[in-house]
Amino acid sequence: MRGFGKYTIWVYSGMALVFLMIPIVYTIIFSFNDARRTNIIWRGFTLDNWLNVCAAQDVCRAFGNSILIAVVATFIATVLGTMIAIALVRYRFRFRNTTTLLIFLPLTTPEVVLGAGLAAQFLQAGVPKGLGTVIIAHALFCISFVIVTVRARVASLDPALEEAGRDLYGSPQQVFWRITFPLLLPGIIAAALLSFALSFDDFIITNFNRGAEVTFPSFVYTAAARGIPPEANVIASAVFLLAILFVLVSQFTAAARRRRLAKL
Amino acid sequence: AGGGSELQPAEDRSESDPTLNWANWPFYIDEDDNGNYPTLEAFQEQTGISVTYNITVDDNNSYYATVRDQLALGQDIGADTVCLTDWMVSRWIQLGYTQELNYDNIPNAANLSEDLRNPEFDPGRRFSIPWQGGFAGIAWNTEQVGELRSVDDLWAPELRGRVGVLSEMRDTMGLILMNNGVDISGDFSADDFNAALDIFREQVTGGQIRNVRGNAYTEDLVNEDTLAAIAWSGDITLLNFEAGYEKWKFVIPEAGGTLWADNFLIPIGSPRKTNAETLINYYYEPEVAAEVAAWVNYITPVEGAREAMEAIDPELAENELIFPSDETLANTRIFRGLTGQEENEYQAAFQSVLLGA
Amino acid sequence: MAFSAFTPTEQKADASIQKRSPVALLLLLPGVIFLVLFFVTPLLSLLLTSLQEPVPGGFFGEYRQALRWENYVFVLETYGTQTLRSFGYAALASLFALLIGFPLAYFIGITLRRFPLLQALCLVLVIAPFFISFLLRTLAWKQIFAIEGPVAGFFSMIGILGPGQSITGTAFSVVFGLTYNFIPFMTLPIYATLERLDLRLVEAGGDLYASPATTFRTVTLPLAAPGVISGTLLTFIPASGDYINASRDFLGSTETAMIGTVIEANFLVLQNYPAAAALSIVLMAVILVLVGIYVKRSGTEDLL
Amino acid sequence: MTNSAVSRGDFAEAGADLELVGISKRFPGFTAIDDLDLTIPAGSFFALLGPSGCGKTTTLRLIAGLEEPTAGRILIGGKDVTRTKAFQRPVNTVFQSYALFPHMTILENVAFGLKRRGVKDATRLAHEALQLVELDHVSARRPSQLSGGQQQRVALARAVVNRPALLLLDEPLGALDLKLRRQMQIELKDIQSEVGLTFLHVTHDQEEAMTMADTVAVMNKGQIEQMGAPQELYELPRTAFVATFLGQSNLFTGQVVSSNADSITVDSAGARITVPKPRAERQSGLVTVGVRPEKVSLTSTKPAEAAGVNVVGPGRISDVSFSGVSTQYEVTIAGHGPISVFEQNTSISRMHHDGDEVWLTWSVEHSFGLADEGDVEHDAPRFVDDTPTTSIATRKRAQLKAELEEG
Amino acid sequence: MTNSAVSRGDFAEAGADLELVGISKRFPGFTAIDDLDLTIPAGSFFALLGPSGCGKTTTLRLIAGLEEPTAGRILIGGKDVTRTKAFQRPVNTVFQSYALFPHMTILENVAFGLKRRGVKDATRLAHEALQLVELDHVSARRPSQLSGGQQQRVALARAVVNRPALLLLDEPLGALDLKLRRQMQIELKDIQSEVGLTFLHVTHDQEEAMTMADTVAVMNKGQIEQMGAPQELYELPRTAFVATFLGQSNLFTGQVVSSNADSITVDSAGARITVPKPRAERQSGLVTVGVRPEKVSLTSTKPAEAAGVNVVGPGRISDVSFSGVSTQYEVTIAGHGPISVFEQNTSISRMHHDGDEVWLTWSVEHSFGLADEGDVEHDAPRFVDDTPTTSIATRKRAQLKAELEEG
Ligand SMILES: Nc1ncnc2c1ncn2[C@@H]1O[C@H](COP(=O)(O)OP(=O)(O)OP(=O)(O)O)[C@@H](O)[C@H]1O
Ligand SMILES: Nc1ncnc2c1ncn2[C@@H]1O[C@H](COP(=O)(O)OP(=O)(O)OP(=O)(O)O)[C@@H](O)[C@H]1O
Ligand SMILES: NCCCCNCCCN
Ligand SMILES: [Mg+2]
Ligand SMILES: [Mg+2]
Repeated sequence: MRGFGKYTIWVYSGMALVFLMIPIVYTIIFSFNDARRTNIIWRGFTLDNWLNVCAAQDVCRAFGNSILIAVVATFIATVLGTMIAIALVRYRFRFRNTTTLLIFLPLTTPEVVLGAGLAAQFLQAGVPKGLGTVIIAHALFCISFVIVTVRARVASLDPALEEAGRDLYGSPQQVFWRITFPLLLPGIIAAALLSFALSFDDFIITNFNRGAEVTFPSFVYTAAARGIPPEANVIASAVFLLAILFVLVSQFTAAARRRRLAKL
Repeated sequence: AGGGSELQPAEDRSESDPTLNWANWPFYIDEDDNGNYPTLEAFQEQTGISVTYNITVDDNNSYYATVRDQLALGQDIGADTVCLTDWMVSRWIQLGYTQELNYDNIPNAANLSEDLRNPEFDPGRRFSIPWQGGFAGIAWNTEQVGELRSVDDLWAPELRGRVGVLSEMRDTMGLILMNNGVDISGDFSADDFNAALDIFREQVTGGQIRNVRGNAYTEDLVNEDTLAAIAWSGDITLLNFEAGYEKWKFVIPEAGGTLWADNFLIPIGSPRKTNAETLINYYYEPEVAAEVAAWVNYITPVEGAREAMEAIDPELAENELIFPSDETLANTRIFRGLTGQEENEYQAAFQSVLLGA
Repeated sequence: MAFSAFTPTEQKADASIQKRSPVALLLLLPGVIFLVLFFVTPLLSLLLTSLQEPVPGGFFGEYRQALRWENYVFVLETYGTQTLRSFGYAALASLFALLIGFPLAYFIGITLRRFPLLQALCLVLVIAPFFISFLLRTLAWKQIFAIEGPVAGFFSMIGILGPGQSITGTAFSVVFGLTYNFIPFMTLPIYATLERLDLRLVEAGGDLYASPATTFRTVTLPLAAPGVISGTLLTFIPASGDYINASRDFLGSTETAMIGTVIEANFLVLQNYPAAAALSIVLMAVILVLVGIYVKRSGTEDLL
Repeated sequence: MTNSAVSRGDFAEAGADLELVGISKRFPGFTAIDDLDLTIPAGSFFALLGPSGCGKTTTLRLIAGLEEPTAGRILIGGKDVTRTKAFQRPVNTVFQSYALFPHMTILENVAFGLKRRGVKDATRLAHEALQLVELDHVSARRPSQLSGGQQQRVALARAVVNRPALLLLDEPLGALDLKLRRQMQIELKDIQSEVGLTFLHVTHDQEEAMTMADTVAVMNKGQIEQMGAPQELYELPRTAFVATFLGQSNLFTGQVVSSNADSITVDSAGARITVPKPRAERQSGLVTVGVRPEKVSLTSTKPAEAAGVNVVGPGRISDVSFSGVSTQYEVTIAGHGPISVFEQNTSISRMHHDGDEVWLTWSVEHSFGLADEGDVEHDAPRFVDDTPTTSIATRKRAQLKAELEEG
Repeated sequence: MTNSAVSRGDFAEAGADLELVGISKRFPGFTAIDDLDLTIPAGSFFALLGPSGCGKTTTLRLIAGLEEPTAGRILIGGKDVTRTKAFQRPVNTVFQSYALFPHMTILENVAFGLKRRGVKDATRLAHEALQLVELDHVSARRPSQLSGGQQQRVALARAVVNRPALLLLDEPLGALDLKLRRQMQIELKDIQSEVGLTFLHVTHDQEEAMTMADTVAVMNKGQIEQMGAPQELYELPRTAFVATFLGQSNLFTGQVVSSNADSITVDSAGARITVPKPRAERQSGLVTVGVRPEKVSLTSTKPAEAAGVNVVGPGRISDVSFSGVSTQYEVTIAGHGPISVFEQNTSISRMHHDGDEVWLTWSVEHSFGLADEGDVEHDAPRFVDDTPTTSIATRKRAQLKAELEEG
C-alpha cells in the first residue's frame, strides 16, 4: 500500500477513530454542562460537576460498587481461568473436548440468556441477589475470556524454557514461579484488563442479578429516565482520561527505559 | 412465588440504624436549584434519620422486575419505602410483600383524605398510604403544536412520529378506552379492551406513535423527539419550570383522564420500618405536604394541605392539578381492579404491541 | 495484548503436552466446578423453566413444572419476526463493524508498526469506549440523533428524513448502535492477528508478481482470517442477544424489538418465565448452529 | 533437593563417565532411539554426528533427563540416574534453540543455575563466564536485544558457568559465521581441557567434530553406525553411510577376484582395486571398496603399473572447481559414477583442466573395504526425508489431536 | 499489471544484466549501504560474501524492490527500475527466512507466482519444480508440516519455477546438511547454466561461493571490499579483511628492507619475506604481507636458503588438528602470532607432531602484499558485534510487544 493507498488508510482509519470518539467527546463535553436537573440540553459551562462529583447521591456509590465488582470478579476469573488455561494446554485428560465446549459455551451465550438463567438459578437456590451474585455472574462471563487469552499465551510459551530451567537445577516450583509464571504474566495481565473492562461496562447480566445494588451502568440506566446527572459524565470521562494517561505514561517510561538500556 | 403467607417481615432495627432508603419516581419531590430536597433536609434535621432518596422508579413493571426476586425471598430490596401505583401496590399486598403499618407511629395519618381511606385493594390502609395522586392526560409542545383536546387529536397526521405514550398500560389504554366511551372504572369487557388495543396497535405500527416509555417520556419531550404525549399531570409543570417558560401544556382530554395515586409501602425485607413510618408521618403534616405539592403539582392526599398552601402561595391553592375541583374529578376515572386472568391477558396484549409482535 | 486471545495458538506449544497428571485435575477442578455450578445448572434450570405451565387459576406469574413443549411453538409463532430481526440486525452490524474494524485493525497493526507510541494510543482509543459506559455512549448517540439534533437536521435538509421521520427508533439507529458498540470487539481480534502478521509474506507476494491488491486478497486476508472469524463471532453473538440498543429507552422503538427485548419483557414485565426461557434456548441453539457452520466452513475449528 | 546428585555450592572437580545401556526411545508411532549402548569416559570430548532427524537431540534430552527412556539405563559417574529428574542431574545443556529466559537479563540468565544451587558469589562467577564469551558488556540487556550469535554465546556461558560434570552441547555454534565459530571452538576446547569436564557435542559441522573431539560417533536412524578417534573413523570408514556422510568417498563395487595374505583385489567394471586385508571388512564375494578424494592423484600420462598402487583410468575431467585451499576435479570413467579428486592448491597454476584425459592413482594402503554394499547412493532417494527437530512438535500435535479425538 | 516489466505467461529467455549505480541505503540512524556500484553481467553467477550485518540482505532487498534506495539507481537489463514496484520487476528472491505462505499448500506456494502472471499450466510447472527439489510427494502439505530443510527447498522451487531473468538467493541452502547442500548446489548450478539466468547468491559458506560463482564479491560495512573470480580473489586478497575473512591467511607486518625489479623483501620480526612486485599492493614503508596456510610446507630440518623460496623459522608446532581432507598445524615462532599450515592427508601417517621443531617454506610467488596494515586482528574486538538480519525482525517485534504489554 503505497502512495494513494497509504494515504487512504490513514484517512479512513482516522475517520473511524473520530467516529469512535464522537459519543465519548459528547459525554466529556456534557460533563461540563451546567445542567440543573436534566443533562440533555446544553446550558452553559461549569466546573462544579467535576469539583463535586459525588453530589448526585448515587453516582459515587454506584461507581464504587462497579469498581469493587470488577476487581473481585476479575480476580476470580483470572485465577480460575489461568489455571484452566494451563491445564488445557499442558495436560491430557479425559473429557478434554467436553471441557473445551464448556468453556466456549459461555462465549456463545447471549447476555440475556446468561443473566436470566443465573437469576432464575439464584432465585431457586434462595441466594439473595446483591454484589455477591453480580460478582459471580461477572466472573462467569470473564472466565471464558481469560481462558482463551491466557491459553494463547501458554501455548506460545516455548517449552524449552521450562526445560532449560529444570536443566539448570530449578525444582518444579522454582521453575513455575521463576520462569513459567513471569512469562505468562503479560497474558494474564491482558486477560485481567479485559475482564475488568468487560465487567465494569456490563449492564445486561448485571441488571438481572444485582438485586437492589446499583452499579455504574445500572445507575446510568435508571437515571436515563430523567436525564443522566452530569456527575455520571464526569466519572465516565475521568475513567477514560485516566486510561489514556496511563498508556501515555507507561509508553514514555518504556521508551525511556529502552533508551537507558540502549546506552548500556 | 405464590401466596407468600410464609414471608416474615424483617426485624426492625430502626432504633439502632437511623437511616432510610426511599425509592421514588422522578419529578416527585421538591427540589432546589442545587439538587437538594428541602423538605427532606428538614426531616433529617428534625429526626436525625438520614435519608437516601433514590430516583429508581421509571415504570411500575420495570421497578417491580428488579426487586421481585428479593421480595419473594423476603430480603431487603434496598428500599425501606417505595411509592408505587395502586394496582401494583395491590399485587404486593396480595403476595405478602409488604409490612403492616403501625399507625401509632403515624399519628398524622389522621390527615389522610377521607375518600382514600378504604381502597378496594387495601381496606383500612393496613399496608399502604398515598404519597401523591395525579391524572394522566395529554400534553404538547405549545411552540410547535396547536391546542389538543382529545386523544384523537394525538392521531393527527401532522403529529405523525412525534407522539409519545406511556408504558403504563392503565394510563395509555385508559385514555384510549375513555376516548372510545368506555368507563374504565366500570365493568368493561375484554372486547372493549381489544377494540382500544387495536387503535393503539394501529397507531404504533402506523408510525403515529413514536415511542412508548415510562416516566422517561419527559426526556423525549425535552429533546423534542416527541411534540405531544400522554403525560402525567405534575411532570409538565416541572418541565416548564426547568425550561423557564410555559413551553408545554397539559390537559385532561374531553373524554376523560385517568386518576391514580402512588402509595408508600414498606417492603417485607426492610429492617427500618419505624423510620419509614416516621417519614410518612412527617409528609402527612399539612405544611410539608403543601410544600411538596407546591413543587410537584400532584394531588396531595393530605387534608389541610390546601389551607397550608394558602399561606405559601394562594394561587397554587387554586391549582386544579393539586386541588382538583369536583368538576375536574368528574372528568376522570380510576382504572378498575383487574383479576389475575385479566391482568395476564391485558398486560400480554399491551406488551405484544410494544414488542411489535 | 489482550486479544491475542483469538488467534490460533502457535503449534510448537503442544510439544509440551504432558501425560495425564493429578495436577491437571487440581488446576481444572475449581474453574470447572464454578462453571458447572453457575453456568451448567442455570442452563438446565432454564431448560426446565421453558417447559413450565401456568398454575390454573393461579396468580400473575405463577408457574409449575410440566413438559409443555408448546411453549416453543408459542414463542416461535409469536416472536418469529423479532427472532429473525435479531439475527438480521446482528448480521448487518457484524458486517458494518467488519468494514470499519478491518481497515482500522490493519492500520493499527501494520501501518503503525513503525510508530509504537501512536500505535498504543490508537489501540487505547479502540478499547477506551469500554470505560465510558456502554449505556452512556448509546445515550449520547440518542441525543446526537434527536430530532432537533444536528444529524437529523442535516438529514432532513438533504431530504433523507421526511417530516415525522426520525433517526432514532428505526432499524437504522439500532443497527448503527450495535455497529458502534461492537467495533472494539471486531477490531481487537483482527488487530491481534495482523499485529503478528509476518510482513515478509506480503513482500514475498510482491516478489512473486502479485499486485498490492492481489497480495491483499491472496495473502493478507487469508492470514487475518482467524481474527476476522473471532471478531465476527464476538460481534454477532452478543449483538443478536442485545437489548439495549434496540430498547425503546435507547435507540429503538416498538418497531425494532429484538429477541433480547422480548426475553426481557417476558421475563421482567410479563413474568412469563417459560416463554422467556424457551426463547433463550431457541436463541442459544440457533447461535450454536450458526457458529458451528461458520467455524466449520472457515476451517478454523482449532480457533475456539 | 535432598538425594540430589548435585551438591550445593560446589563445582565438578572433573568430568564424569557417561554410560547409556540399551537405551530405546519410542514416540507414539516412531522409534527415535533403538537399543543404544554408549560409554563416554570422564574428561573426554565426544562428538555426535548424523543426518537431521537421526536422534541426536533425543539422545541428549534423554541424558539431560528431559525425556524418559522407553527402555534402558543411564549412568552418570557410575550412578544410575535413569529415574532422577533433570534438575537433580549434574548435567547442563546448551540447547539447540538457546532457550534463554526472555524475562531475565543476560546476567540473570547466566546466574540462574548458580543461584538455584545456592552458590554464593553467583554474580561474580556469572560475570566471569560472560567475560569468557566476551559479552560482559551486554550483561544488563535482555536476550531479545542480542543478535543470534550473541545469544548463542550466552547459552554457552549459562551452561559452562555451572562447571557440570557433563556438558551437553546441541549444535552450540550453528549460528556463528565461520571465523567466529573457529574462535569459539578454541574457547570451548580450552574450558574442557582446563577442568577436564566431559563434553558431549552434537554438530553438523564435520570439520568441527573432527578437530575438537577425542571420539566421534556417527549416528544413523537411532543407532550408532561407527565410532572412534576422528582420524581412524575418517581413514577407515566401515559402512557406505559413514564413508559418504563423513567427508566424501569414491566407492567401487565389484567381485573379489584375487586375494593373498596381505590384500584382496576387486574388479569393479574393469578397474582393479587392491585393498590391504586389515582394511577390508569383507574379503570375498561382492564388496564395496573406496578411497578418499584427497588420496587420489591425477596423472596426464598412463602411470606404470606398480605394486602398492591402484591405477584407474583413463577417464576424462568433467568438472573442475576451486574451493580455496584445494581444487576439486570430477573425473568420469565409463562404467563408474563420477570420481572426485582433491588437489591441495600448493601452486597457483592448475595442473589439469576440464576435458583432460587423466589416470587416477592411489596408494593401496589408502583403500578401504566396506562392510556393506554401498548402494546407499543408488537406491535411497537422493534427498533424505529429513525431519529436523523443529518439525517434531507439529507432528506430535497432530498425533495427539488424533488420539484425543479417538479417545 | 500494465506497464509491468514482467510480461504475462512467458519466461525469461536469458538472464538480464544488473547494474547498481551509486546506491545508498540509510535507515534511521544507520547507513546500511554506502554508495555501492556493482555490475553483474547477464547470465553470470555472482556470489556475495560478507560478515553478518554487512548489508547483503539489504542489497538484495533493494534489487528486488522491497526497499527503496536513499540514493542511486538500479538497472535491470539496461532498464531503470529504481521506481518500479517489486511485483513489476522480473526478479525473484529466495528469502533468507523462506517466507512460505502458511495458508497455502506447497503446490499452491510454488504455483503462486505463475498464477499471478497468468501462466496456463501453472500446476504442471509447479509439480515439475517440486520434482526438481524432490519434494513432489509433499505437494499437498502445508509449510508447517515440513522440516526446515524441506521448507528451504520449497522456497527455492517457488522462485526458480518463475525462471526470472534475475534470481536473488539469500542463503538459500543454510538449513541443509553438508551432503544435501552439495547436491542442491549442483542442481542450482544446472538450472543457472541451462537457462543462462543471472544469479545473485548470498552465502556464509565460502566453499559454496567459490565453487559455484563466476564472480565473488566480499562485502564489508556496506561496501564491496574486493571482487573478482573466486581463484583470483583467494590467491591475491587485497586487504587484510579479505585475506582473513575469505579462507585463512598468515600475515606478517614489517618494513620493506629491500626491493628489486621483481620483488620486495619485508623484514617482519626477523623473518625475511619476499613478495613478487605484481602481487604487492604497497611497495615501500610498513607493509603487511601474507601467505595461505596450504601454500606453506613444513620441514624438520633447516632448508637451504634458495631464491624463490621464503623460509621462516625455526618454530615449534603448538597444535595439530586433523580435519579429514587435511591436517592443520599451528606453528609458534617468537615474534609472530601462531602460523597455520595445512597439509593434505595424502598419506595416513602424519609427518609432524606436536612440539616438533619445524621450518616453514613457501614459494615466493605465493606471497601477497596487502593494501592495508592488517591490524584488524589486533584492534577490533575478537568477536564482532554481529547482528544477523534474522534477529532484527525478532527484536523489532519483541520491542513492539513489550511496548504493548507495558501499555
Ligand atoms: N515427540 C516426538 N514424537 C514423534 N517423533 C519424534 C518426537 N521427537 C523426535 N521425534 C523423531 O525422532 C527423530 C529424532 O529426532 P531428534 O530431534 O533426535 O533429531 P536430531 O538428530 O537432533 O535432528 P536435527 O539434526 O534436525 O536436530 C526424528 O525423526 C523425529 O521426527
Ligand atoms: N530496518 C532497519 N533499521 C535499521 N537498521 C537496519 C534495518 N535493516 C537492516 N539494518 C541494519 O543494516 C545492516 C545490514 O543488514 P543486512 O540485513 O543487509 O545484513 P546481512 O548482510 O544480510 O546480514 P546477515 O548475514 O546476518 O543476513 C545491519 O547492520 C542491520 O542492523
Ligand atoms: N413524576 C411522577 C410520576 C408519577 C407517576 N406515577 C405513575 C402513575 C401510573 N398511573
Ligand atoms: Mg537436534
Ligand atoms: Mg541477510
